[in-house]
Amino acid sequence: MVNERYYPLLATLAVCALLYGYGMFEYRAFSDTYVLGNLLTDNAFLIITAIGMTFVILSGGIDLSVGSMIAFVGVLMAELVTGFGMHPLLAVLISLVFGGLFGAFMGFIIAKFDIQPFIITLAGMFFLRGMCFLINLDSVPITHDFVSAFAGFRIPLPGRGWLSASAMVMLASVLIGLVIAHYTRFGRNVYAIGGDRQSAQLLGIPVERTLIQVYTLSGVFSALAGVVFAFYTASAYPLAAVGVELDAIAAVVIGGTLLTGGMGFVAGTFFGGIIMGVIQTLIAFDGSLNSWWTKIVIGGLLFGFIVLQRLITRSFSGMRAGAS
Amino acid sequence: MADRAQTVLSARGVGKFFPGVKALQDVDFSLNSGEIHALLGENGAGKSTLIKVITGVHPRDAGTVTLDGREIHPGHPGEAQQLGISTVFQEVNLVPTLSVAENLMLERQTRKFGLISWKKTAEDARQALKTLGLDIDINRALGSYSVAIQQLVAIARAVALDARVLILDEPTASLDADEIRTLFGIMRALKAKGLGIVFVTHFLDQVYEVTDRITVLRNGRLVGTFETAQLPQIDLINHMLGRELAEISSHRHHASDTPKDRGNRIQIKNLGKKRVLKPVSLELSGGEIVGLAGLLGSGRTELAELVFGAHRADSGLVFLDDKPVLLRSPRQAIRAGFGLCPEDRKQDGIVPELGVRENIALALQGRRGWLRPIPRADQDKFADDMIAALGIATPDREKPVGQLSGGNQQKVILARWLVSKPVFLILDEPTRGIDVGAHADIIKLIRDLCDEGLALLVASSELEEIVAFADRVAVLRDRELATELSGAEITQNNIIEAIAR
Amino acid sequence: EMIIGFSQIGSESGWRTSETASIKAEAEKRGIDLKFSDAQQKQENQIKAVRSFIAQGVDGILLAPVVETGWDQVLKEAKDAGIPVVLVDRGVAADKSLYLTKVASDFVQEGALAASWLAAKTNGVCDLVELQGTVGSSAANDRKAGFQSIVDNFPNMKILRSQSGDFTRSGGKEVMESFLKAENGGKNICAVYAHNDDMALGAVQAIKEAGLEPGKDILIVSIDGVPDIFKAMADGDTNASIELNPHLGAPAFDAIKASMDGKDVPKWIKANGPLYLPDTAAEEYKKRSGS
Amino acid sequence: MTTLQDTKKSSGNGGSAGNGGKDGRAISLSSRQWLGPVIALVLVIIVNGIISPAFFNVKVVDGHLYGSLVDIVHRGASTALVAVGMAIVIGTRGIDLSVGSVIAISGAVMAVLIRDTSLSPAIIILAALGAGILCGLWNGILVAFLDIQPIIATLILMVAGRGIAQMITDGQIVTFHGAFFEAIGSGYLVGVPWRVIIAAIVIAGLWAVMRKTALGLFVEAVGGNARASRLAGIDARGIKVLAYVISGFCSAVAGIIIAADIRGADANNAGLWLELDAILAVVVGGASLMGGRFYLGLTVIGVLIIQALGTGILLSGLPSQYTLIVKAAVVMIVLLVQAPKARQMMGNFWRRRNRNGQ
Ligand SMILES: Nc1ncnc2c1ncn2[C@@H]1O[C@H](COP(=O)(O)OP(=O)(O)OP(=O)(O)O)[C@@H](O)[C@H]1O
Ligand SMILES: Nc1ncnc2c1ncn2[C@@H]1O[C@H](COP(=O)(O)OP(=O)(O)OP(=O)(O)O)[C@@H](O)[C@H]1O
Ligand SMILES: [Mg+2]
Ligand SMILES: [Mg+2]
Repeated sequence: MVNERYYPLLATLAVCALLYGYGMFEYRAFSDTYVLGNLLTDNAFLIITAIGMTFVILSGGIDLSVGSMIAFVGVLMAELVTGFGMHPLLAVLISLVFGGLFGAFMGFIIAKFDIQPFIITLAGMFFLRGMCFLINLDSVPITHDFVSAFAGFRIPLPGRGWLSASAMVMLASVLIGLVIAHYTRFGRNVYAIGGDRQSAQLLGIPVERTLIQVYTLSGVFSALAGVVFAFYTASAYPLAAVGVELDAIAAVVIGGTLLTGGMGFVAGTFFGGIIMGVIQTLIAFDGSLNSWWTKIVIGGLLFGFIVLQRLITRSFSGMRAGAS
Repeated sequence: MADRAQTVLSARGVGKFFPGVKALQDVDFSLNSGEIHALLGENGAGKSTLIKVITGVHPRDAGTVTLDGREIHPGHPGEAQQLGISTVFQEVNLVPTLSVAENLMLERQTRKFGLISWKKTAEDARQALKTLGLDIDINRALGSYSVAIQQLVAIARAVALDARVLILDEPTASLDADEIRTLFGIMRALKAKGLGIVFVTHFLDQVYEVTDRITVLRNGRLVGTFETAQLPQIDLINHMLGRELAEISSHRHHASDTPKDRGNRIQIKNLGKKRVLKPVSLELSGGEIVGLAGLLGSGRTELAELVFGAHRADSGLVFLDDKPVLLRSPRQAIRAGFGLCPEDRKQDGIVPELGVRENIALALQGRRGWLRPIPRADQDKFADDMIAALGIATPDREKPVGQLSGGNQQKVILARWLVSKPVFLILDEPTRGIDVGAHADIIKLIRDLCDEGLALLVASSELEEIVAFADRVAVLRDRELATELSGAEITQNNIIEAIAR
Repeated sequence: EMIIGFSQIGSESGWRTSETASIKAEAEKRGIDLKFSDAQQKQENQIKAVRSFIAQGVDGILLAPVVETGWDQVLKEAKDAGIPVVLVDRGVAADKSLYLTKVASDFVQEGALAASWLAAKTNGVCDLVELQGTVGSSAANDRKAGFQSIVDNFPNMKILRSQSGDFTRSGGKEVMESFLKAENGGKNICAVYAHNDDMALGAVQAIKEAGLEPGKDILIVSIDGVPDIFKAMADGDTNASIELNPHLGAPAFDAIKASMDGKDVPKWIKANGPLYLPDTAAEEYKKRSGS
Repeated sequence: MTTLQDTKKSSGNGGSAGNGGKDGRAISLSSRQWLGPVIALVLVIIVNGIISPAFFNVKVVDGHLYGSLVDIVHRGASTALVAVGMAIVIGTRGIDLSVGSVIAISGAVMAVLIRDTSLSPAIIILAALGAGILCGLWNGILVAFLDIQPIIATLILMVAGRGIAQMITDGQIVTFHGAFFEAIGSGYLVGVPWRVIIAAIVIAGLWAVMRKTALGLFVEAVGGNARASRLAGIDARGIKVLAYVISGFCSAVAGIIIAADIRGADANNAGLWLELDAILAVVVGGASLMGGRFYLGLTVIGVLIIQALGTGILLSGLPSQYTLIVKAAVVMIVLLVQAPKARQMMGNFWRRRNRNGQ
C-alpha cells in the first residue's frame, strides 16, 4: 500500500486525469496531441516558476516576486540582446545569475532579520516591476537568430502536436526539482525547516543558510521562467506576468503542497500547473463564457478541485483504514 | 576512574541575558570524559539555557566554552554537532511532518554520487532505533506517534551521532520505567566508551542511579559541583531550592468517608472509539483521586481525550451526577465543568505568544464566553496568585509563555485549569518536567482542591506519584481497562504487575 | 455557419466591455458562432486561447492583443493552419503577412488630436497636467507620445506634471487632488489631459471639491468617448473627448468574409473616432445611454 | 541608548515562589511596539514636507479642512478600514486576499440598487454591508470548516468575486447621484470628511469589541495555537469565521466609501491590489503574519505611513515609473528598522562600540 503521505499527490493526479478525460469526452479536438503539446508549452514558464515556489512554500515561506522577476528578466534580456547586441545565451546566463543573486538577497534579509517572507518578497515584487519601467516602458521584440530558432524548435509528437523547446526546458526543470527535493540533503532540510523551523535548527540544520538557498533557488527558477517566457514570445514587456505569483501558488497548492510548509511534492506542482492550464483551455474551447463568468468559473473550479482533492485524500485514508 | 578522567567540555564564567532576565551569570561547568554528569536545579534555574549557550542555540553574552581544550564558538547547533556535541533538547524537537527515518537521518543521510541513497539511509535508521529496542514503522510521519515515542526517536538520533559529548535535557520526562532502564543501559555503555554525558532531570533517584557528579544551578548562578556519592539527597534538595523543602507527607490521601455526599459523581460508561480505545467504564466522585496507569500507548491519553470531548467517542456516555453530559467538543465539556491538562504542552497546551496572565485566564474566559471578560484586576490577581502558589519563575506576568522554561510552561497550564475551578479535572502527565520543590506544592494544591469536592483523574507514568496520591488506580493495557486497584492494593509492585501481565 | 474565435484582453474598463458586447451583438446578427475567450489581461492566456481556436479549427480569429510584441510564433501557427487573424483595436509588431488585417484606431494620433485641440483652444499658451494610463501599457505610452509630439511645437505649452492614474476614476481623482495641491491650489493649471475618460471624470470631482470650476477654470480633454463623458460635457464639466470606436465587429467580420471570398483586404482598416465637443454632447449622450 | 537588555535591578529572576510577577513593570518589548511605526510615520511626513513645503498647509476652504495632510487621512480612510479587518484575520493566523473583490461587490450592489430602485439609503447601505458579510462568511467557512488554507480559500473569492461584481454592473461603471451618498464620499461634518468619521467610528467600535470584551484574547489565542485554544474551550472555528466576517464587513464599508467617492461603482478596478497595501500596513504596524498578535491602532499608523508615502511621491513630481521602486525601498527600510532582530543587532553593535570606546 502506498504511504499515506502520498495521498495528496495521488488526489492531484486523479483530478488532473478526470479533468483531461472530461475535455476529451466533450471536445473531439481535445484528444489531439496538439492540445497536449500546447499545454506543455504554454504553461512551461508557469510550471518552472511554480517549481521554485514549491521549495519556498515547503520551507514555510512564500515568494511574491516571481511574476515581476519574469517581466524583469524579459526586459533585461531585450536590453542585452537588442540593445547591446549580446548573444542570447550569455544574456540567459546573466539573467539566471541575477535571479539567483536577487533571490539570495531577499533570502538573506528573511533569514537574518527574521522578517516575514510575504512582505520582503512583496517589496521585491514592487522593486523588480519598478526596475522594468526604468529600463523600458514599451513592449519590445527580442530579435536574434538564436531566439527564433529556440521558439521554432520542435519535436513532433504522434498526431498534430509537438514538443517545443520551452516544454523541454520545463520538463528538465521538473526533473531537476524532483532530484533536489528528494535526493539531496538540501531538499530534505527544506522539508524539515517547513515542518518545524525551531526543531530543524536544534537538529543541527543550518537554517539560515538553507533559507537563503531556497530563495536563491526560487530566484533562479523564476529567472529561468522569465527566459523561457521571453523566448516563447520573442519579446519583452514590462507589464508581463502580472499576478503569475498567485497562479504559481495556486499550482503548488493544487499539487498537494501545504502552504504551512513541510509537506508537498514537486511532481504535484507539475500536475497542478497542468490543471491550471487545462482549466484555461477548457474555457477557451467552450467559448461561451463572458468575461465575468470566466472569473466566476475559474474561482468555482479552483474551489471544486480543492474540495475534490480533500475528498479523494480522505477516501484514500478510509480505504487504508478499512484494509488494516 | 575519576582520577584518570580528563575534561572534555568546560564552560567558564558563562553569562546569558534575556530582556528582563539574567538567565545565567558567571556559571562554570566542566564535564569529564567517561562520566555522567547531572545538571540540576529548579524550573527556570537556567539548565536548558546553559545547554543552549554551549551548543550555539543562543549566542552567549559572557564567558568561554572549550572542547578538548580548544575554545569553541558554535554559531548554531549544527556546528556543535560537527564539533562532536550531540544534544537532545528539552521538549521533543523533531520535525513532525517528516518520517521517523528522515528525522533520524537528517543531515547525515548516506549519499552516493552526491545523491541520497534511501535504501541505505533506511537501514541506518533502523539500526539506530534498534539500540533503543524500538520497533516502529520508520516510514510513517513522526507526528503520528505519541510524545514518548518521539522522545525515544530523539534520543536514538542523538545517540547514533558519533559524538564526544552527549547532552540529554530531561529525556526521561515522558518515559516509563522500562524505557528508562533501556536508556540508562545505553548511557552506561556510552560512558564506558569514553563519552561525557550531561543529564538533566527532576527525578532525584535517577540522579543517584546513574550519575557520577552533579552540578546545581539556582537562579542562573552556579551553586556548586559535587560527587554524587558524597552528596546526601537532602543536601542536594537544599542546594537546589536554597531552602528546606516543606515535608512531603508521604502517606496517601484519603477521600472522605462518604464521597457520595459531595456530589460531582462522574460515571464513564462504556466509553470507546473504534481502533482507539475499547469501551471503558469508570466511576469517580468528588474528592476522589483516581490514577490512570499503563504502558506507553496503552490508551491513557486517548481515554482522557474522549472523556473531554477532544475526540468524539463512538460509544458510551459520561454522566455527571447521573445526568448525561454532551461531549461533542471540549467547549461542552468545559461548560459542564470538566478540565483537561494535556500531555503535549507544546502542541496542545501553551499559546506561546500570549503572556502568562492571558494563558492562565484562557480556560476560565473560554467558559465565560467572550461577552463577559474577566476584569483585568481579577486576571492580574489570578495570575499573581498562581505565580506565587506554583512558583512560576517569570519576570512579570505579561511575559510570553513561549519564553518561559519548560517546567514553568507546564505550571502555567496547570494554573490555567486550577483557576477555572472545574468539578472534574483530568491531568495527563501533570508534573512532567516540574522540579521537586514545585512538585510538592502542586500535589498539596491538588489535594486541597479535592477536599473542596473536585474529582480528579491523573494519568501518569510516574508510579510513585500515582501511589502517593491516588485513592484508586485504573490500569490500562492494550487500549483496554485491565484492572482497578484500590486502598491497600495500591503499591508500585502491584501496579507494575497489573501493567505488565 | 461560420465559427470565429475572439480572444479579448479582459474586462478592465467599461469601454472594453462595450467593445465585447458590440462584437458579440454583431456576430449574433450575422449568425456567426463566436467563441469568446477573456484573457484576464494576460498575454499567455491569449496565446493559449488562439491555440485552442486553432485546435478546434475555427474559420477565423479576432485578436485584441494585450501587447504589441510576442505574437509571431502563434500567428505563424494560425497561418499554417490557414486561419485568418484579424487584429482588433490594437496592432502587433509582427510581420504583416502573419495577419489578415488590423481594425483599429491610432493611439498616437489620438494623443496628437487632443493636443492639437488644446493648442487651438488656448492659442498655444497653456500649462497643463497629464493623467497617464497604466504605466507601461501601449495606450498610455502612445497617447503620451502623440500628445507630446504636438506640445513640443508650442514653446508656451508645458506639461507641469504627469502621473499615472491607472486608467481608473478613483486613480484620476486622487492624482488630480495632489496636482491641485502641488500647483498652488490649481491656479497654475490651465488644462488637464487625461488618457481616458474615466480619469477625467475623477479629475472633475477633484477640481470641484477644490472649489474650482472644471471646464472653465481648468480645461479638460480626454479620450475614449464613454457615455458618461458626454453627460459631463453637456454639463460643461469637460471640454472635449476623442472617441475610441468600440464597434469593430462589423469591419472585422467583413474582412474575414472578404478574404474567404478571395478578395484583397487592406492591412489597416482605420477606425478612428472623431473629437466630440460640448455642443453635440447632450444629443450623443441620449443616443448612447438610450441604446 | 538602547535599553533592550535587562532593565530590572538584579534581584535574581524570580526563581523562588512569590518573587515573580509582583514587580510587573519591567519594560517588555511589547510596550514599546508603537515606537517604530510612529517614528517611521513622522520621518515620512517630514520628508514630504521637505519635498513640498506646501505639504503642511492646512486651511479651510468652503468650510472644510483642505490640504495634503487632510488628504492623507481622507484617502487613507478606506485602506484603514480594510487593513483593520485584515489585522484581525491575520491575528487568527489567516490572510484575506479577497478584500478588493468584496469592495467591488459591495460598491456594485449599492450602485445598482441606487440606480434601479427607490429604496431608502439605509436599506441600500444595509444591503451592501450584507453582501460584504456574506462574502466574509463564505471565506470563513472555507477556512474554518473545510480547512482550506487561507491564502487559497480567499484567492477563490478574489478571482470569482470580481466576476460577480462585474456581473452585477454588467462590466460598466454604474454612476449614481444622490445627496446622501455624495456626502459619504466627499461631504464634511464640521470640516471633517464624513468618510474619515465613518472609518473612525467603525475602527473605534472594533477596537472596543476586541479589547473591551474577551474577543481579542480569543482571536490571539486561536492565532497563536488553535489546538490549544480549542482545548481551553474556545470555539476556534467560530472565532475564525467571525474574523473573516469582520474583514468582509470592513471591506464592505470601504467599498461604500470608495463608490461614494467617485459616485460610481467601478467593478473592474475598485479595490484592485488593495489587499497588498492592507497586508503591508498590518505588518508595518508590527504584527506578525504568523498570527497570535494584532494591533489595530498600529495598523492605522501603518496605513498612514503608506498613504503618506504615496502622497509624497505624487507631490514630488517624480515620474510614475519610479513610484514602485521608491515604495519598495521605503517599505524595506521601515521593516528593517522595526525588525526585533535588526534592533538587537544594532543594540549589540552599539554596546560593543561603547565598550571599546571606554
Ligand atoms: N528565549 C527566551 N527569551 C526570554 N527568556 C528566556 C528565554 N529562554 C529562557 N528564558 C528565561 O531564562 C530562564 C532560565 O530558563 P531555562 O529554560 O534555562 O530553565 P531550566 O532550568 O531549563 O528550567 P526547567 O526545569 O523548567 O526546564 C527562565 O527564567 C526563562 O524565563
Ligand atoms: N509502541 C507503540 N507502537 C506504535 N505506536 C504507538 C506505540 N505506542 C504508542 N503509539 C501511538 O501513540 C499514540 C498515543 O498513545 P496513547 O496516547 O494512548 O499512549 P498513553 O497510554 O497515553 O501513553 P503515553 O502518553 O505515555 O504515550 C497512539 O495513537 C499510538 O498510535
Ligand atoms: Mg529546561
Ligand atoms: Mg499519554
